[in-house]
Amino acid sequence: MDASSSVSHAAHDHHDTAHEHHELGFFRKYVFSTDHKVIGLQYLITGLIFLFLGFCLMMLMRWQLAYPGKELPVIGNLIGRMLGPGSMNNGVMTPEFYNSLGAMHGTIMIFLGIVPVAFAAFGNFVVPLQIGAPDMTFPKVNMASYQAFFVGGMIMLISFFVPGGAAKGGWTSYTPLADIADKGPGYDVIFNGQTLWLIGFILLITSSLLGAINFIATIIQLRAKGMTWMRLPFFVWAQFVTAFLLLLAFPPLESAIVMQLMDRVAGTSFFLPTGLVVNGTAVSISGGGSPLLWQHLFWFLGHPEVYVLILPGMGIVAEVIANNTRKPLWGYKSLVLAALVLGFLSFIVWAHHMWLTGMGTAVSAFFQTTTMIISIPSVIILSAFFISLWGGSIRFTVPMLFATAFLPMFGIGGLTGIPLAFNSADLYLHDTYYVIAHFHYIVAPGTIFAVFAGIYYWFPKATGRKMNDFWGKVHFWPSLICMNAIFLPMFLQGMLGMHRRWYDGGEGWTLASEKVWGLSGFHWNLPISIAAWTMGVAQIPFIINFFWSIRHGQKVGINPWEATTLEWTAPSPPPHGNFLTPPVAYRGPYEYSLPGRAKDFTMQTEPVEPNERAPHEPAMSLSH
Amino acid sequence: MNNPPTTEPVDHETEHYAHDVSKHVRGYLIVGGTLLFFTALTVFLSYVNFGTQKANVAVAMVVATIKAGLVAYIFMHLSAEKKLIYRILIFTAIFVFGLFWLIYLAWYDPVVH
Amino acid sequence: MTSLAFINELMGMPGNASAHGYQIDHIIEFCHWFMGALFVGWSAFFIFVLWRFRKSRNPVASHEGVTSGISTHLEFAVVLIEAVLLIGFAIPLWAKRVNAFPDNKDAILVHAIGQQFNWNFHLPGPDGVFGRRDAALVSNSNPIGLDPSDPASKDDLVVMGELHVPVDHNVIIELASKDVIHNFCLPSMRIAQDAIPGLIIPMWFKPIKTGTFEVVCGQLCGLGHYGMKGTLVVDTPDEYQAWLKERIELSGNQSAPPAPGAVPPAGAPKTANPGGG
Amino acid sequence: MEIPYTVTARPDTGLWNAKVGIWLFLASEVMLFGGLFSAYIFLRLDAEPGYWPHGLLNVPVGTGNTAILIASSVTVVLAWAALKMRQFTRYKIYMGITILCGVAFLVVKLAYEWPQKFEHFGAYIKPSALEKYEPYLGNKHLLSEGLPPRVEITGHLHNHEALHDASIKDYEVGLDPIYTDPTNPKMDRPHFLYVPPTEKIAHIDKADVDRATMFLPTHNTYFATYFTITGLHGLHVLGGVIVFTYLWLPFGSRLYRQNPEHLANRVEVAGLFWHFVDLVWIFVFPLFYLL
Ligand code: HEA
Ligand code: HEA
Ligand code: CUA
Ligand SMILES: [Cu+2]
Repeated sequence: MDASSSVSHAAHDHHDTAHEHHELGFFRKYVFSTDHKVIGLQYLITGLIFLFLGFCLMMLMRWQLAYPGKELPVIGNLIGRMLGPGSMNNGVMTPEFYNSLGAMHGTIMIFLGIVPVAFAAFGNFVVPLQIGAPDMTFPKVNMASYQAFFVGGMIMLISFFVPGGAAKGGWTSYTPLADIADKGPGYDVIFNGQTLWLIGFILLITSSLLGAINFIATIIQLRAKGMTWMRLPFFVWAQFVTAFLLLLAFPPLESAIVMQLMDRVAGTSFFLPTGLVVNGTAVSISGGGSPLLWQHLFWFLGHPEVYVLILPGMGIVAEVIANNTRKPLWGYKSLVLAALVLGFLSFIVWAHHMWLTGMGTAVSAFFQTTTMIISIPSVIILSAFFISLWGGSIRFTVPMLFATAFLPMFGIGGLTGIPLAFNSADLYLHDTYYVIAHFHYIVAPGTIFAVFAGIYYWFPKATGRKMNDFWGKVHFWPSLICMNAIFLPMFLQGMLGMHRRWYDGGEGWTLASEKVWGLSGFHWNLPISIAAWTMGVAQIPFIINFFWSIRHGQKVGINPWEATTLEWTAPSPPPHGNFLTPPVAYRGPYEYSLPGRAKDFTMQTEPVEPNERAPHEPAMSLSH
Repeated sequence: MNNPPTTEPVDHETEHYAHDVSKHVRGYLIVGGTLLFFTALTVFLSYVNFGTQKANVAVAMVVATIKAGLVAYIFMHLSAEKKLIYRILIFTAIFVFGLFWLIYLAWYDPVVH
Repeated sequence: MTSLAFINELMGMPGNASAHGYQIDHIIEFCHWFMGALFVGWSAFFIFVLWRFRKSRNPVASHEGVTSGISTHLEFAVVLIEAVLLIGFAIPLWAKRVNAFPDNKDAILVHAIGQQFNWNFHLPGPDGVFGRRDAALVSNSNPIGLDPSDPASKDDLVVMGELHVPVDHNVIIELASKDVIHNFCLPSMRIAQDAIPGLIIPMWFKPIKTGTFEVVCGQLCGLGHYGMKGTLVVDTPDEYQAWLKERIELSGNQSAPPAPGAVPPAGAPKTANPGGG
Repeated sequence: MEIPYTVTARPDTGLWNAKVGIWLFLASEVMLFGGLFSAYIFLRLDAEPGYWPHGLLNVPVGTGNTAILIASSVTVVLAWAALKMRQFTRYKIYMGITILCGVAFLVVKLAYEWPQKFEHFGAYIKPSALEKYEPYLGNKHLLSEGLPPRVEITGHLHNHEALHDASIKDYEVGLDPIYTDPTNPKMDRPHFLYVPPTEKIAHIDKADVDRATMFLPTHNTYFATYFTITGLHGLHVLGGVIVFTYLWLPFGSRLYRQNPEHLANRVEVAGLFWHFVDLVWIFVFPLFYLL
C-alpha cells in the first residue's frame, strides 16, 4: 500500500470519528471515557493526589519521629477529631496510628502513587502515541482498569475512618500479625483496617492486571507501519517489561490476599500455625498454616514490584536524556536487552527480603547469586545513560534537570542494595534505616524525579502549553537538596543499628544515643524532618505551576522540544484517534544530530533519503 | 529496512480456515472421549496402591498433565498457534515452576538444629 | 584491616562484641569501599561530562558518541568484584552461621520465646534438660507454658527481658514465638534471627566483650514493637555463676519475678490491644 | 483512526487483538492458580501425619462433575467450529448445551457437595486421649499396616446445640463407617461410593477434644484450601456461563448478522477461557478428591 492511498483513507476515517464524538457529554468525555489520553490523565491526577496524600502521611510521621510524644500543634487535634482518639489522642500520636501511617504511606506511595502515575498514566498517555496507535487495543477494559483503581483507592481511604483505623501491619502485612490485627471485642468482619486493605488490594491488582494486558497487547498489535521492535523508543520497552512484571507477579500475591482474606473472614488458618497464644490466651483456630508462605507469595510480587517502580522511570529518563543531549541513546540494543534480563531475573530473587527467616545455605546461596546477577543489568542501564551524555550538546531544561538528578540518586540507591544482597551483611543491616534509605533513594529522588521529568516533558503534548521554566527550577533545586538531606542521614542511623518502624524514633534506645557526625542517632531525626517539611513547601511551586499552566502556560507548537519520536507528530492535544494520518516509521527513535542535515533532529516519520548515510540502526530483531 | 513491512490485514484467511474446521470436528469428539477415559483411569489408579503416597500422587499428576496437555493442545488450538503465544506461555511456565520449586526448596532447606 | 574499617566507624557502626562479628564488618566495609569507588568514579565522570558537554560549550552534538568498549570493561570488573565477595565471603560466612553450630556440650543453650512485647528466656537449670512447653498451659504466671508435670521442668529457669551469658563462651539461642513474628537482633553481636511462631530456629554467637547490650526486636510486631527491648548482659564467668545461683534461688520460692526489661517502656500503652495489631 | 485488527489478524504476528489479550489473561490466571496450588503443596507438606484427610469427598459426584466439564469443553469447540462453518443453528444448540453443563456443574457444587460438607462434623481428639478412643480409631491396626494414624472422629452430629452450649459436656456423633469398624482392612482405604454416617452413636467428651467443628473452611487446612480453590474455580465457571449466555442471547444473533467472523472470534476467546477453567479442574479433581 503506498503512502498516498493511506493518507486519504485515514483522513476519511478521521472525519467520521471526529463527527461521532461531537455529541459526547461531559461524563462520557471526562469520567467514563475510553480514550487512552483521557484515561492517562485521570490516572495522572488521581495518582498525584494519592502521591501527595502519601507525602502528607509521611510528614505526620516525621513529626512523631522528631518530637516523640509531643502534641502536634493545630493539626493534631483536628486529626484526632476526624479519625477519633485512637489516632491522635489530645494531639499526641498513638503507636497504632503511627503504624497505620507507616503501612499506608508505603501502600499508597507504591500502589496508589507511583504505579498509577509512572506506569499507568504515562503508559496510557504516551505509549500509543509513541508507537503510532489510535488507542489502546481494548478501550473499555482500559476504562474498567481505571475504575477498579479508583474504587480500590477509595476503599483504602475509607479504611482510615473505620474503628481501629487503617491497616497497621506494614505495607508487607506479614502474618500472623496482619491475620490477627484488629480482631478483638467489637470486631467487624469487613469494616476494619486490615480487611479493607485486602479488599482494596484485590481491586488494585485487578486494575493492574487489566492495564498490563492492555499495554502488552497494544505494543504487540498496534505498532504503526514500520515501527519494528528495534525502532521502539526505550520508554515503550520499559513499559512492555513492566507490564509483564505486573501480569505475572501480581496473581500469586492476589492468591495470597484471597487466603489472608479467608483467614480473616472465614476463620481459616492458611498463615496461622498451631498453638498461637495472643495476649495470654490461646487462639481458637485449626492451625497448621505457615507464616512463611505469606512472605514467599508477598515477595514473589514484592521484588518484581520494585522494578515496576523503577523501569518506567528509567524509560522516561531515557527519552528526556536523548532529547536534551541531542544525540542517540548510547547502546540502545544493550539497554533493551538489559531491561528484558532485569525483568526475567526479578522473578527469582525475592527471598533476599527473607534472609533472616531461617534460610539454609543452599537456598540463600541461590538467591544471593541471582540478586548479584540482577545488579548487572542495572549497572548496564545506568552506564549507558551516563555514557549517552558524552559528546552531547546538553540543554538543562527542567525535564533534563530532573532526569540528570535521577542518575546519581538511583546510583546511590542501587549501590546500597549491594550490601543488603549479601545475607551476612544484611544480618546487621536488615530492617534498619539503612534499608529505608536504600530504597527511598531509588523511589523518591529516583522515580519521583523521573515522574516530574515526564510531567514537564509531555505537558505540552497533553495541553498544547509549556509549564513555566523558572518555577520549574524553583521546584527542582530545593527538592534535590531536601531529598538528600532527608535520606543521607538515614544511612548513618541505619549503621548505628536504629531500626525502622520505631514509633519513638529511637528515643528510648541507648544505641540511638551514640553520636555520629556531631549528632546522636536520635537527634538526627530533627534535621531530617525539617528537610521533609521543607520539601513539602518546595512542592508548592510545582502544584501551582501545574494547574496554572493548563490554562495560562506559554502556547507551543506540536513539537516544542524538537524531538524525534512519533508522539510529537500528533496535534497537541491529540484528538480522538490521535493521528490525522496513520504514521509510518522509517527509522530508529533517536536520530538526533545526523551528520549532513540542516536540523539536528530527524523524526521517525521522515523517509530515509537515497543519499543518506546508512542510519544508525541496530540490526537485531526480536520478532518476525 | 527502509521499506516498512506491511501491516495490512489479511482477509481471505478465514475461508480457508472454515474448510479446515470441518475436518477437525471428529478429532474434537475423539479427544473428548479420551479425556473421559483418562478421568476414569485416574479414579481407578487412585485405588491402586503404588507403595507410597508420593508414588500415587506422582501417577495422578502424570495423568492429569496428559489430560491438561490434550485440552491445551487440541481444544485450545495450541497445536497450531502462533510463536508469540508460545513465548508468553513459556515464560509463564518458567515462572510458575520457579515459584513451586523455590518455595519447595526453601521449605526443604531451613536452618534447623 | 583496621585501617579499612574506618569507613564503617565513620558511618557510626558500633563496636563489635562477638567472635564472628569482624567478618560481618569486613564484608560491609568491602562493600562500602567498592560502592564508594564506583560512586566517586562515576560522579567525577558525570560532573565532568555535564560541564564539558553543556550546550554553550558544545553546541553541536556528536551522533556517534563514545565508541570505546570502556563500559564493557567496567561492567566486567563489577561482575568480578561481586563474584569474589559472594563466593569468597558471603556464602562461606553464611554456611558457618547456619551449619557449623557449636557442640551443645560446651555451649550455653537458651530458649528465647518472643511475645508482644517482650522476650522470655527459658534456661534448663542445673539438670541441663529443658522441660516440656505447651501452648495450652500458657497463663500469666506461666508465660511460656512450662509443663509442671514434666520432671525436667522442675528446676528450669524462666527469666523475662534480661539474659546473662558468660564471656568467651559459645551461646546458642533457640528462638520461638508465641504470637507473631519477632526478630532477635543483637546489633553489637552482629547477629539477628526471626522468631517465627510454629518454628524453632537456632542462632549462635560468641561474645568476646563483657557489658550490657540491647536486644532489638527487628520485625514489626504490633503497637509496642518500638519498645520491645531485651537486655543481654555478658558477664565474667564468676559473675555469671553468681547470677545463675541467684536465679535458681529465686525460682525456688516464687515464679520468676519481672526482670528490668519486662517493665513496659515509657509511653507504651498500659492495656494491651487484644489484636496486638 | 480506528483500532485495527479487532477481527482480522495482523500479518506479522498472525493474531487478532482479543486473541493476544485472552492468552495474556490466561497467563496471569496460571500464576493465580499457581499461587494457590503452591499454598496447597506447602500446607500439605507441613501437615502432621493424620492431619491431612483422605477420602472425605464424594468421588462419583466429583467424577461426574469432571465429565460434565469435559463435555462442555467439547461442545464449546463444536459451537465455535459451527460458527466457522456458518451453521448458526448448530452453534445455538452447542452453546446452549455448554451453558447447561456449566450451570449443572455449579448446581452440583453449591446445592449438593458444599452443603453436604457443611452438615458433616469432625472432632480432633487430644493426643492424650487418643488411647481412650482407640476402639473407634483403630490406630494400632493402622500402625501395624504402616498407615498414618487417625486423630479425628467424624460423622453426623446429633446434638447440634453442643457446639455453642458450654453446659453440654459431650458430642453425640453418628459415626462415619470407618469408625464403626476401624480395624477391618477394608477401611484402610476410603470407600469409592459415598456411605452416609451410620446410626452407631459415639459420645465424645468435650474435654478430650482439641477442636470440633462442622466441615467448614475453619475445620482444617485441607478444607480451607478445598473451599478456597473450588470457590475461586466456581467463580470462574460462573463468569464463563455469564459470558456464554451473553453471546447466546440475541446479542449473538445480531453480531452474527453483522459480522459472523467477529462472533466466531468472541466465542473462540470465551472458549479459551472455558478450556482453561476445565484445565484447572483437571488438577483440582485428583488433588482434592482422590489423593
Ligand atoms: C525501585 C525500587 C528498588 C530497586 C530498583 C531496588 C534495587 C535493588 N535492591 Fe532493593 N529494596 C527496595 C526497593 C528497590 N530495590 C525496597 C522498597 C526494599 C524494602 C522493602 C521492605 O522491606 O519494606 C528493598 C530492600 C532490599 C533488600 C532487603 C533488605 C532487608 O530487608 O534487609 C535487598 C537485599 O538484597 C535489596 C537489594 C537490592 C539490589 C541488589 C538492587 C539492585 O537491583 C540494584 C542495582 C543497581 C546498582 C548496582 C546501581 C548501579 C549504578 C552504578 C554502577 C553507577 C553508580 C554511579 C553513580 C552513583 C554516580 N533491596
Ligand atoms: C514509592 C514509594 C515511596 C516513596 C515515593 C516514598 C517517599 C518518602 N518516604 Fe517512604 N516509605 C515507603 C515508600 C515510599 N516512600 C515504604 C514502602 C515504606 C515502608 C513502609 C513500612 O514500613 O511498611 C516507607 C517508609 C518510610 C519511612 C520509615 C517509617 C518507619 O519505618 O517508621 C520514612 C521515614 O522518614 C519515609 C519517608 C519518606 C519521605 C521523606 C519521602 C519523600 O521522598 C516524599 C517525597 C514526595 C513527594 C515529593 C511528593 C510529590 C508529589 C506532589 C507534590 C503531588 C503534586 C500533586 C498534584 C499536582 C495534584 N518513608
Ligand atoms: Cu517484637 Cu517487634
Ligand atoms: Cu528486592
